[in-house]
Amino acid sequence: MTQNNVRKVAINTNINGQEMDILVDPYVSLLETLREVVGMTGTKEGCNDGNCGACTVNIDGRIVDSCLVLGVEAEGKNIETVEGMATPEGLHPLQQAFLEEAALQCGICTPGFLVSAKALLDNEPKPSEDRIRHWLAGNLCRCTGYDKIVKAVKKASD
Amino acid sequence: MIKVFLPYKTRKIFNLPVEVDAEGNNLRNLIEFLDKKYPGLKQELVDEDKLIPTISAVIDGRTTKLGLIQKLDNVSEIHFLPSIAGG
Amino acid sequence: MHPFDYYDPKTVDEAVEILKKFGDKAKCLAGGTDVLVQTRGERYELDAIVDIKKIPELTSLEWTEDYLVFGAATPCYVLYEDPKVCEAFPGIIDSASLIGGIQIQSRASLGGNLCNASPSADGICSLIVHEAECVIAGPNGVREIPVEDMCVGPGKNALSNGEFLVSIKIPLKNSTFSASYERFIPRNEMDIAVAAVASSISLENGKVASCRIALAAVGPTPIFAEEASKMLIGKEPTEENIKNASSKAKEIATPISDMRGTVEHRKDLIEVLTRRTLSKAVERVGV
Amino acid sequence: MVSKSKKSDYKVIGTRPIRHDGYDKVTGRAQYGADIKLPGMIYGAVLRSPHAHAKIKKIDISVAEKMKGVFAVMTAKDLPRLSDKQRGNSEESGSEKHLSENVMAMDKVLYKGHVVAAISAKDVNTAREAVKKIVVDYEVLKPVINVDQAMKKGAPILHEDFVGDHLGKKVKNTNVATFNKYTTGNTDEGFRKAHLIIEKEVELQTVHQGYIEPHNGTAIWDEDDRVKIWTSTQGSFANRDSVSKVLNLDVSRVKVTPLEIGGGFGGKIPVYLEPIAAVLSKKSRRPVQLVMSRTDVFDASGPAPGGKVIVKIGVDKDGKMLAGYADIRLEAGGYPEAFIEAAAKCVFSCYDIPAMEIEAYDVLVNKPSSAPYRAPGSPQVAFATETVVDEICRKLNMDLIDFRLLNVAEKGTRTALGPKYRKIGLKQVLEAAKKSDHWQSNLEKNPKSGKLRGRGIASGYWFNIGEKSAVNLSLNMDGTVILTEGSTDIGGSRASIAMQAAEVLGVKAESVRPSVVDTDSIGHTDVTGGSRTTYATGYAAYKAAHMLIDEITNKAAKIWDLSEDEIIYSDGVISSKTDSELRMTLREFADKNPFGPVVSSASVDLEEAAGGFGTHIVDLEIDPETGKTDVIRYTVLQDVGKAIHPAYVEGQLQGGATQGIGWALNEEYFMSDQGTMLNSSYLDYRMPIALDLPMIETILVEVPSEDHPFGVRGVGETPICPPVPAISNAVNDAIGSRILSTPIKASKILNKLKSM
Repeated sequence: MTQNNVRKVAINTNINGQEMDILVDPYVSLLETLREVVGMTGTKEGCNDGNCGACTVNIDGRIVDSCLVLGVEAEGKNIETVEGMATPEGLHPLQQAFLEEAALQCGICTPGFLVSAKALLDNEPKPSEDRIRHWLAGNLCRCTGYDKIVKAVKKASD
Repeated sequence: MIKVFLPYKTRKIFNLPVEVDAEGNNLRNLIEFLDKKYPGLKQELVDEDKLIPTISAVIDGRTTKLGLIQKLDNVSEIHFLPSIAGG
Repeated sequence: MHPFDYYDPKTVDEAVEILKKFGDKAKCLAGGTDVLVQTRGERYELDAIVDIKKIPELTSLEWTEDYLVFGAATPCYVLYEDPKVCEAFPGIIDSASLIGGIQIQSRASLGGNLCNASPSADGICSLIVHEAECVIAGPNGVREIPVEDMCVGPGKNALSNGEFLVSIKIPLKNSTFSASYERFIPRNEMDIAVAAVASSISLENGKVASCRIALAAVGPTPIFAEEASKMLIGKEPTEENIKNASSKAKEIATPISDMRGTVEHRKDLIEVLTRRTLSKAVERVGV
Repeated sequence: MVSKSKKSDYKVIGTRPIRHDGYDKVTGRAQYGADIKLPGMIYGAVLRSPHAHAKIKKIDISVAEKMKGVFAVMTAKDLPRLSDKQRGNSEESGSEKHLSENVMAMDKVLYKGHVVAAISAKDVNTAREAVKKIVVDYEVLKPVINVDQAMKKGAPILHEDFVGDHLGKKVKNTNVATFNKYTTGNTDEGFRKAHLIIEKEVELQTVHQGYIEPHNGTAIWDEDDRVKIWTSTQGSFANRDSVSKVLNLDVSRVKVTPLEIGGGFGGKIPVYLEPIAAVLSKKSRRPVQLVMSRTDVFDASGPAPGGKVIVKIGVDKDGKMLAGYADIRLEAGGYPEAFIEAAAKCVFSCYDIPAMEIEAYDVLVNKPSSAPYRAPGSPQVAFATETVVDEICRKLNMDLIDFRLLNVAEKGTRTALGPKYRKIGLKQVLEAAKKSDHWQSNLEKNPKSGKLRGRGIASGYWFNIGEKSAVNLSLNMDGTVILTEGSTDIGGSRASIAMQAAEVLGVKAESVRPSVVDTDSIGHTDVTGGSRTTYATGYAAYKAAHMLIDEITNKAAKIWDLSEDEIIYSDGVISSKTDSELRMTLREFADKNPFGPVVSSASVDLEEAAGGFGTHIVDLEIDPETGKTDVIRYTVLQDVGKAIHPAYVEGQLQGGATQGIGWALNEEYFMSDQGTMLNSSYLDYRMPIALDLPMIETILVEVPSEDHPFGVRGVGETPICPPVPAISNAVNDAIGSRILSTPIKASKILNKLKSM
């Protein structure tokens, strides 16, 4: 079976509150769909096998590694990425806290951490340090040693 | 007189002690001085009238950026070392 | 990666049809946490991915008179966020709550874990010690097999052409039963078990009425350590007896040395983890 | 130009403003290397060698090039053959030939993952599928994967044509690229007089920098033979230099636009994909983008050298060090450069030793060509030295800090390579460590849990390089200032550089707007590496700000028709010495000024600065039944000179310590005998996750550097040096036995416990 026998699939999905119809190859990941088809590059690829969390997005209230989801699975789903966190009123409290606490250095893992942390605070407004570390275990950061990230999430929860 | 510390391998080739004395108002002349004293030593340090790229000259604890034209007024010691990078 | 098409059947029969048509050129997609990585890694060349999550049975969870029945594609979080399941099967929850991180648990399922048949799978040993059963649909209808018969080799399961795992049945137990699962990993999350053990136990007037011990990452498949389990039956769950069963489990383990651990370390770990999980199970029964 | 101002005088320096580039980075707008999409862009993929050591006999591209969707196929034949000429730039040493062959193998592959060919196609998947259709005929050779194998008599030779330098002797058919020696004083006499001599050998496995962003490169080769590169690099000028060398073009024909960089730690100094993207672009006549997979990053991008280090130290009965000897053997990978000079410079750097002898070997092995990783060479030797020091203290029954203070290196101490230290702050760091809450606290060695606990301490050092930087400033009509610079920003350097200009100008940090520009838009600026950026580019910003003030004074004088020396500029206000009526804010001035734009431009080429010393204290807990180790408390102390933005300085210390903890406990290249890394994924490489760590306490000791107007020292690299020995010493404290090979993993600890 060669490439051209596989046809693109039309899907209807909602990304950061915006409904859209897109055409995707059935074999590409949601990560690639977001970055290459939709053109939203805020979601990052670090490993493409579910071990770094840089591509974390929120689907219908649950965080997932978008590299382990097919683009076609986005059909009928509500997807939130880092691009959807800030509002016309300003940054999300987590984004503000990350800036104030210097919780990012190179910043490549930051979108994933923000999307993960938002899901935590949506479910548990006042998480303990251990709970924060547990929840963020699926997100790798190589620059900060996590210290300031944990502090920022705590700050945003206060 | 200026105390000059040459790389181990250079010392070995010319069978020199850790320190040798030399003089010169700039680095080029100092190396010429050494080359007269120890013929052939110059080519261990200089290439195409420049310090060999992998060699740096540390003058009283400070690495010179000027190379051979570096003036040597009341200098007490010079070290010729391999230049080193970082991450 | 070889390009493949996407199918999302709405019924079991539809799924069986597609799987039969493509044979080994098709794979089921539940959470995708293994199958997509393996496909990209060219472990197989697929023409079709069959997303089974849109089949109602595959994600439903129900309590019958004798069983907890949940769909093979039920994500881990559904289990550990269900108070009734946590109450009834803490051993299952031990597994469901430590597969990958939160992102993985949103997608990964015990059914997928089972079909993937990895020797180090975190979910399989717990299912074994709960005497869980697999409900399999295929061209010749539905059949059931015990969980311990599902894995036939590293990455090889007992499903034949056109078959797929529909649901998992866990027999209900009374309060004298409990179980526990513990693994050893160098980090504290996001890791593959170097060695792991699940133990279940039921007590009747102070003596062990039933016991099952299963070992992971110390053989080509998860191992039901039957001999070790038997050693405790009819005896009191004393430290001594538990110790003996644990050293038996260590004997049964046949690990290899690889990047994740050595034979010696894995055998040592099996003994320790068997002791810990048995004690934990007894503690959970609470007598 | 050293300013006399004291800490208290600073208005901007030492504060914690929000970094200027922060908003883009928390909203997902910041563009990293793989985020750039050019009109008509196509994608590339490379074919990598499955063998660690092999001759390339034939490459057949006939099937691949005919595939649907494929634009171009490239092999090393498409690259110019380069000479053995050594490259001048100390940041990227080695020969031009090796630089090119590491990008794409010519006749021989020297490590698994070595690039042999590349393809451009309409999309990534098509390119990757097409690459599989390239047929390469290899003559597979036996690999050597560690220093012992490589140095053994009759070992397979990586480079038949290469001539090694062994103490000045030219040697052929050797895997030892360089053997060098450094001596000061009389070590024989020192050891002869010694009351106690301790010698230890440590072994380290290869580790990776582990940056989350994979390498990438995007290029357009224009019809007028100008090459434009977009990439994530630690140095846009170093990148331009390397690309132009590999393509044999004048530097002026290459323009590198640095995009945001997702971590580097030294590993994003070398070029890998950029020249390939350029050649594919030329052949495809379209922009081409290549991105590595995570496995490619592990298999084929610069790891930090593994190797073996022996350290021997002799002390008198009072514990005063008399002599030190070191034997350093580090893996260069497929091409020379294992940072042995740096290792030699660091091995005894914390101590004042009258006699030292160091032998260092730069050893070629069939692993990816090693790249700098945060203080390259220093963590490896610190492991050996700080183990010996710990052992001496236990033998002499001396306090671990008092002993270090007794032998501490200070201003004037002669270093192993010869020159004497200028002003350094290790003594102050050790004194602070002694007073620290962590060191004062006592550790419950045997808690009820049955776990074993231990405490360890170790010191480490990294010098900080100077080199070239340029900064341009221009005053906006609203009184704010635009700052353009060439240092790519990996961890907040835009802020630390802008803050130095703001301090001089007496304006808020926010009033100076920094941006990192391309190589056509700023003077040569060396890499963001060697702990130089805040030091050197910050120095350039300091100079440029002073020049801007001169411009302002000059123009203000004209406005008021006064002479320049009658003008006072202070805290963003311009006034007259004589006439108190004459006074205007920077904003008013910028608005009034009729004498043309106010701009300044400064550059520096700085010498190496006196470096930074750090001491780390760690408490850990070991499960005696499984060997599992958990770090339960960690404190980093370091002389940071002057912390410009303390939050990001703390971040460097915490991040470096965490990488060191990973290096110590779990990280390693787990190699097969055939030279394949078996754990080339994040899952099995096992970098620390959030749940593996406690909060990392930091204590910033500020001993201002004499080489910078604000006293800045490099801070980025030192913190990765102490963790491995600190943890190894703590393990010894907990179980009463040393494990002298990394990683110090559970199985090794359990073996020790069982054998005791």
